[in-house]
Amino acid sequence: MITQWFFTHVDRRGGIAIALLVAIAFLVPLSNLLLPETSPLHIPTYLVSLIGKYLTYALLAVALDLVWGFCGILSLGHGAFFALGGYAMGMYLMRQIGPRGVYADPVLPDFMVFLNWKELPWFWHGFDNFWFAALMVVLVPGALAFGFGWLAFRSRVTGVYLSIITQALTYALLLAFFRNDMGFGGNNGLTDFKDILGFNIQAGTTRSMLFAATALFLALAVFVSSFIIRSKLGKVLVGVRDAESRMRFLGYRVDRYKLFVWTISAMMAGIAGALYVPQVGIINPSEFEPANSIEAVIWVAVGGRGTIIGPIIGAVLVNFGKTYFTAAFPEIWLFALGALFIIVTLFLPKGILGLYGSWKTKLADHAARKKDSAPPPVAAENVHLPEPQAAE
Amino acid sequence: MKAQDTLLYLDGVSVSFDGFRAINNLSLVLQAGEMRAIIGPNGAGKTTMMDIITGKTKPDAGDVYFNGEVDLTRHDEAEIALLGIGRKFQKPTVFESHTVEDNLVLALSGPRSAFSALFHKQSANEAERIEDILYTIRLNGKRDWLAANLSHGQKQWLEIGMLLAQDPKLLLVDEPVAGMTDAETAETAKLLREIAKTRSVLVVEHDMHFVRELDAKVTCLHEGSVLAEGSLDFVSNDQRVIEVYLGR
Amino acid sequence: MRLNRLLSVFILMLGVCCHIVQSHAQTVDDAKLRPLVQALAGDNFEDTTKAISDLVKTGDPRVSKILDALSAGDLYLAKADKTVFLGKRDGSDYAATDALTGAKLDPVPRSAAEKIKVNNRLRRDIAAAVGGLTLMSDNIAERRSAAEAILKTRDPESIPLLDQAIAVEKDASVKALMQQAKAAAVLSSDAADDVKIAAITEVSAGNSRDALGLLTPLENVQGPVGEAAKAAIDSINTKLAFWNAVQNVVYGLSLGSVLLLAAIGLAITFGVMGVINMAHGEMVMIGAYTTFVVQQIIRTSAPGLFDYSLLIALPAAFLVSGGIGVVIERGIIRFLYGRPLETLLATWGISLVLQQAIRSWFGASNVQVGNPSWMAGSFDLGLITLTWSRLWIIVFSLSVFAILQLVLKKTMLGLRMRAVTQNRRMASSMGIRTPWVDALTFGLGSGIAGIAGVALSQIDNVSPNLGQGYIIDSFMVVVFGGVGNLWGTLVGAMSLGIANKFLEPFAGAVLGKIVVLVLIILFIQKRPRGLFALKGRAIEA
Amino acid sequence: MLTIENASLHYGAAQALRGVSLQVKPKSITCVLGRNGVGKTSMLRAIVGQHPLSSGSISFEGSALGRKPPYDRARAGIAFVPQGREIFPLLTVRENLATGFAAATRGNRNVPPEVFELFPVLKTMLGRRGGDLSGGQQQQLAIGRALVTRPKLLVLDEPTEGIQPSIIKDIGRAIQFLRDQAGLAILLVEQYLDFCRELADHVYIMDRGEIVHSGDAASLDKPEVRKFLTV
Amino acid sequence: ADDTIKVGILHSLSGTMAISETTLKDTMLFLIDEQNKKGGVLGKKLEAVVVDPASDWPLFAEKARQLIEQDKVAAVFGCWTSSSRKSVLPVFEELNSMLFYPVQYEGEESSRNVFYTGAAPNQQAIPAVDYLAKEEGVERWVLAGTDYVYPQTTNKILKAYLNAKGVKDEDIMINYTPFGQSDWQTIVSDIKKFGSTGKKTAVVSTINGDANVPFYKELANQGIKAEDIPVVAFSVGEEELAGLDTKPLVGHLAAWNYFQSVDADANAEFIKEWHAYTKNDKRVTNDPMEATYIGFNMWVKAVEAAGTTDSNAVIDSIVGTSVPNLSGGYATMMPNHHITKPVLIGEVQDDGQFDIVYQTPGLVVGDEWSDYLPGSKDLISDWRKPMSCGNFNIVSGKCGGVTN
Ligand SMILES: Nc1ncnc2c1ncn2[C@@H]1O[C@H](COP(=O)(O)OP(=O)(O)OP(=O)(O)O)[C@@H](O)[C@H]1O
Ligand SMILES: Nc1ncnc2c1ncn2[C@@H]1O[C@H](COP(=O)(O)OP(=O)(O)OP(=O)(O)O)[C@@H](O)[C@H]1O
Ligand SMILES: [Mg+2]
Ligand SMILES: [Mg+2]
Repeated sequence: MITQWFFTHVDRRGGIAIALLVAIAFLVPLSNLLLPETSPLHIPTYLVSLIGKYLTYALLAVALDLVWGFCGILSLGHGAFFALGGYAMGMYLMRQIGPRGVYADPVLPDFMVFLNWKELPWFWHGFDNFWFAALMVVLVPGALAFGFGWLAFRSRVTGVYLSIITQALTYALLLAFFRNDMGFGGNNGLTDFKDILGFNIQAGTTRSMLFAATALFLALAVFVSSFIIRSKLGKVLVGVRDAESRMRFLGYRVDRYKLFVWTISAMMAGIAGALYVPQVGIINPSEFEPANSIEAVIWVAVGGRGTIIGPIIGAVLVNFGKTYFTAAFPEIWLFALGALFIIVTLFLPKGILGLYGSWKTKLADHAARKKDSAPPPVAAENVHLPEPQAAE
Repeated sequence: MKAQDTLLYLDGVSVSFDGFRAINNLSLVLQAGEMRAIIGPNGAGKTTMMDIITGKTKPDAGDVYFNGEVDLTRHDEAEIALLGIGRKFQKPTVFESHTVEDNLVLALSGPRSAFSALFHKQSANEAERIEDILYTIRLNGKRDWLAANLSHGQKQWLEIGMLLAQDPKLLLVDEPVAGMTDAETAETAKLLREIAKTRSVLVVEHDMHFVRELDAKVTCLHEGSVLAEGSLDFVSNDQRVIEVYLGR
Repeated sequence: MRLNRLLSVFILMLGVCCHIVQSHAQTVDDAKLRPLVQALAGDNFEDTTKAISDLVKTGDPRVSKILDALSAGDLYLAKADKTVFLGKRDGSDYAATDALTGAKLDPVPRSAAEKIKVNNRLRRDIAAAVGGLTLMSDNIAERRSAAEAILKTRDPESIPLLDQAIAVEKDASVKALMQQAKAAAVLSSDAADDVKIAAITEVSAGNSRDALGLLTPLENVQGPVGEAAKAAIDSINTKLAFWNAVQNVVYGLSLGSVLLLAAIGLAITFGVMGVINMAHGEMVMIGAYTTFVVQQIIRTSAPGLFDYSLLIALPAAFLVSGGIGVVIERGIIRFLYGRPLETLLATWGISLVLQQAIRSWFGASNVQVGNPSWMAGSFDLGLITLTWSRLWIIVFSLSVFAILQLVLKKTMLGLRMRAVTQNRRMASSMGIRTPWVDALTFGLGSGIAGIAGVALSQIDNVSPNLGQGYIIDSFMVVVFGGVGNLWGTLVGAMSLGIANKFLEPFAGAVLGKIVVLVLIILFIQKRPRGLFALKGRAIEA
Repeated sequence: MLTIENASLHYGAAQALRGVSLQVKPKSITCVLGRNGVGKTSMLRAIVGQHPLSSGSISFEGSALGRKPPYDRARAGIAFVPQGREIFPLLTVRENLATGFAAATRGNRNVPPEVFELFPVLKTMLGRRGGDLSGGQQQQLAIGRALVTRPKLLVLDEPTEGIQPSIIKDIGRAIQFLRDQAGLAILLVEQYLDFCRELADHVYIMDRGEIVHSGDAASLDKPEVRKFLTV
Repeated sequence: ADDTIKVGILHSLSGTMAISETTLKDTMLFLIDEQNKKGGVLGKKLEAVVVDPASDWPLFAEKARQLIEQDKVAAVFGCWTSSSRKSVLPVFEELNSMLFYPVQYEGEESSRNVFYTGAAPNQQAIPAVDYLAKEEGVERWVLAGTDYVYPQTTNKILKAYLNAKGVKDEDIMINYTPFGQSDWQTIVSDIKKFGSTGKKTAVVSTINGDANVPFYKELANQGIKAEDIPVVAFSVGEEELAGLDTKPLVGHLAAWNYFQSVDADANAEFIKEWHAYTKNDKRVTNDPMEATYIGFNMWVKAVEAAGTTDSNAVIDSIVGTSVPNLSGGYATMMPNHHITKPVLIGEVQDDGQFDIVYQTPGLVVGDEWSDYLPGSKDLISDWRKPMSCGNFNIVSGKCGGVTN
């Protein structure tokens, strides 16, 4: 029953991805915690946190692809939602420190004592409660996205105009969060976390649990995305992407549809940020940097825009590349990364997943030409913008 | 109010673009269940008139009422579509990265809210209607094709199919037979006549054979206002219509 | 600190006496003067201060030259024979002249000499002392700087001297300056009230800001002087408020023209061609580095041409950046037409590669790009100061704009560019060589970015990160103005510049910037296609 | 003038032309008819170089066109009026016409007067943006633009689509005029049978990517030919 | 392999901070090279492990973890910005490794695993202000900075300090600008206005990084001379001046603990070898390089003393270690993990160097918890046993914030 329900909403690839994610959610922590360090299957804590971080990026990429890949909204400011979720979580972790801060103030976080603040600003109240913080993790990015989207979509801001104002949004937040007066620790951000839900944040078990939570949330996100995309709503979104005004003439309130996915996507990004913070141990305004958001777009493009698992592959691959290159060729790694991006665009126009897709069609192509039969139907699972001929 | 008892009521509508008057004090009334053919020279304002009715262009002056009471100038495109006005565009616009079938699914009448779309399940009835339409527009063999890969004429058909799926009270059809063979043209005329039994239809065409086959009252627009109105024979014998439109 | 002040007063007084002596005994024996000069190379600043006052006491006209040299840091001590000489750097040597006689000496290797140290205090003292010495100089520039020096010290003791100088001064502007200086000195003396009130009138006629500085301390004085000062201050303040607004506009235009320069190339590659060109900033950066290289070559092989370095750099930067643009277009972008979003990915990659290439080649740190003399310094426009570099940049950016507008609107190339970007396939079928036009268009946009780099190198630092600093602003400007409309880019840049400058004074630079960003977001809601939106069906087609 | 031999064309896996052969003679009007989606437009795209052939060849004035890019073909004298008009939306009418100068020889960089005689509206709308014109006006502009290049061969894809009857007649007359007076060869794809019958010196009928009939205009009335044009 | 000792180098080689940090990476490679020529440490050669955290703070944490856990380095030399240090700090504490941090910073931190070889505010800002007040007779102050933690803190400390010395609020102007500010017209003209009241005015600049060049260019172009309104900066050194034509800037000041122009044998030697190593006799040296030099030598000495590279042993043995600095004296690691330094004030010269116009008579001990901030004046740090506490409150007699 449930499996049937599940498979009507998820395609084969999505199903495999979900299964894989659930599996690693259990296997990686188990291997890290139970296997002896000498075992070849042991995954060191270092890797657990690293992959955990990649997976939070992947979650951000999935969120971004939901709006960009399927609805044509190129957000150059998704990092803002990610960072806001991160800050909400960071505030909780900050409050958990309690009197163990360097100035031993029972209530005020260190940076406030140090700025000589006398009491907790109003917006810090409640964050000592995990569930409140968890709520804020989705609510704050969600509300910002809703307000922003409500304005922008209603005014029919589209295309690059929308992209640039999302960039302006994250840039403005970057500048704002840099200021000490904002009450979020200025450029140093929030750090020095001690524990989460009572568990020591640096303990191996906590790290493993955070990892598992990330993998499971990512699986959930894949499911939610699949569910949306495979529903009629998903078709409407793709329609909006291709011909927005035509959709209106069919009676669809395009702005509401956009607002819906936009907000969902921002919430997903917020969750990604919240999972990210305890795993890297710091959140600061640099997360708002426009370049970060652009990078997220690039993960999606590398993996394959408009597919559900492409963004995951892209995020993990690009970040793995970064990890590897920055250590292996610290002096010239930008050449390698830059070349990777150029090569992907030139040779894999549909991203890495597209490569797989185009193999399949090539094979089919070949078969079709041989048989010289009528053209086969084009598989609908891999939906892309039609591409006009290149020059010449 | 005069607008009452009419399906579509335009009175004194004007619109200009950068000083150019595309629609000039245009008045036009359409009764429920009526089919009307609109002809007129290129640039007479036919498409612009449809833009006004569907909310794409806001008129500078004049009244536009639907169903006798709804002031269309106060509604946006989506609301107007939901009121029951469907449109086929002059230049076929379909959703290129959807399959032919999905194009129809999207157009199919039904609730339009985001939540209902999220949890929508296709009913047997809907499936059957899509089947019918596919058959009507002769694209049942290509139901799984991406719309992008259709030829020009096939897109025209698909767009007509979408209009059918939408099941509106008033159909605005802009040049439906452009790019169709003569046989298809006849077919289309038949189809529209069929539809006009239960709905109202406003057709713009330049193909006089087709207009004749529609067997409907004809309005000829010129420079943004009505030049002549009446039966096809009446209109096509009007000297001014011959002068500006039909030619000798 | 009191001490300093007293000391300078003292020196000045000496200067005054000397001056009076001067007419009798023109020069002093070299033999007497030399040990005094030698004493300038004392062990600490106190010794040097004393040596200066001893020198000034002699009243010898050569003293002012020596002290000027000391102030400019051109006085050296030869380590070997401990003699003080006047040095100019010349390769690894100093071209040396005798400090007193000006006779040419053998060049001294750099390692064999030690600079005689001065600090700001000494420099101020010297300026004041030399001012006393040169108030009657034959050289008008020296007299002017002497008067300026007194205007700064406002020393009552110099009043008689000033009177004397004013009596014989021929040049009107210098005379006015001297009168200002005298009035200033009067205000800080304990002259009678009516004299002071006259001085207040005199002072408030001059540069208002300096006047404000002079008058503010008098504001709280009881009696007519205080009142007169208050009235003068009020009138000055009204004047200043007006000029503040003017300043905001002018500085805003200046900021706007920088934004315009940075964005205008992007208005081509992005606005006209639709390439989301993330490597635009790097084109600007390459232009700036080209300027550096040009200057470097000029410095080593033709130092006399330095003032023309920017004029040479302009075409060079256009060609270098433009050439790289053409290569990028032919090598990468051309495969991406019709996939605008993917140009983002590829150009981002290009930007990383270019940044790293420059970093590997020129190093990660800033390189030094100098201002030619006509770019340096500033001039006063009413009560505001505008630097030449800013003025030239305004002029330059407007000319670039005008030329570009001409090219796009009036030439065949411009027409073809627009045709190709609107419908590449059809343009080709009309006989337009699309590959050519594409390459030229992208090259033009990149080349213009390059010449923007030449201008920006004059006001910003030249490092591999230069471009990153402008890319966001550039996109903001192009989009705010309305994509595809050059006028929009112009007006957009200027209005953002001016808005920024009006917000900065009361919101602060940081909040001001945030407010501008928020305003952009809100503005786009009102005009979803930018300031100069194209309207009509043409857009939806 | 123009010879197509055994041409095939694919869109990815889908084959749109299957061994098409066709000839256009100088100073003549050749008309191609066929139902929707049979490959007419595809053939024209191959002629003007907008889509490569997968096999077969096309030669123009005796020399093979091979993989020549469209602009070279335009410069060689092939002008194209595409289906769907494809005018440059943001260029003014005047500028749209001026794009044709690229293919014209130096002395010919002006708009030939016939264009305005044929389509007087264009003259009144020179300053308006192409994209703002009505559908029919755009079609007229597209034909005018093609004539600016002073072609030897004019390729028209459903030029009457969306055009008012009087102008259709004008276009017909113009096409004849171009053949007779200017000596152009004309290749015309049409759905509008009467129009074809009146003008054509030679007709081809296509079905499913193949040429299924070739003959003179009168042959169009034969029932075995008619069957290719019915539903 | 066991025949080498690995040393981690964690400086950004790309991104915004590469401008400053690349030199420090080169310095470390140079120092390691020199040390190996001398036979290495504990008879083993040193091996540098270079990574690029790319000016990206979370990447700093990732790379730190990688260096310690994967590459098993004995110590890490790195970071520039406070954000990057804050981001790696938990990693070093968790994995109990050592970080040598060579840049001046805002203080208010003391970790068992971090050694702060750059200046604390009291080793830079306060002496600079004293100098201006005493030598230049400055009575009015512009505190201009980039809007982030270091300038904010430094200015807070300075304001408290100036107020305590009787400077009124109206004689202090505080101005903040965003990162990478490049348009300084308004601010420079404001400074000019502020300085035209007749009272001697100076600017204390905590403007950071890239923003300095356009700031000084604007100063020079608007004709603000050092004699009129001197600017004393805490982040402008030889490296930054390399991008500027310094002729119009002669006389402006900087406060550091080292200048390339320091007249000491150790310095001459160091510069000579540095030029030889980089094969470029134009390469300048600067204060963070000296801090790196000191930190590295202290680590070497402590390792030799402990006879092992084990963190616990080295951390215990390093306190009290003295090594020569480059200005002819000695630097000693204090129990608070900060070091002793002389404070130098230099005036910009037309050749891009600084002329030292003042030097504190003795060495100044880095003060991690500022005496001028109410929250921290009661705190001290002493990592020696038995106290072993980074934030001991002398009033309550307790060590705050101890975990595990
Ligand atoms: N946005 C606009 N800006 C300027 N002119 C416009 C605009 N929209 C329409 N027009 C002009 O308005 C007139 C009416 O155009 P419209 O498209 O309504 O004509 P039409 O009757 O549909 O013609 P056709 O039969 O050729 O399709 C035309 O002359 C057209 O050029
Ligand atoms: N870009 C494309 N990609 C894939 N298939 C295409 C593409 N364009 C056309 N086709 C297919 O090729 C076949 C021939 O199309 P073509 O446009 O040549 O038809 P046509 O004869 O011009 O029809 P119409 O009369 O409708 O214009 C059609 O079946 C169409 O679906
Ligand atoms: Mg129309
Ligand atoms: Mg066709």
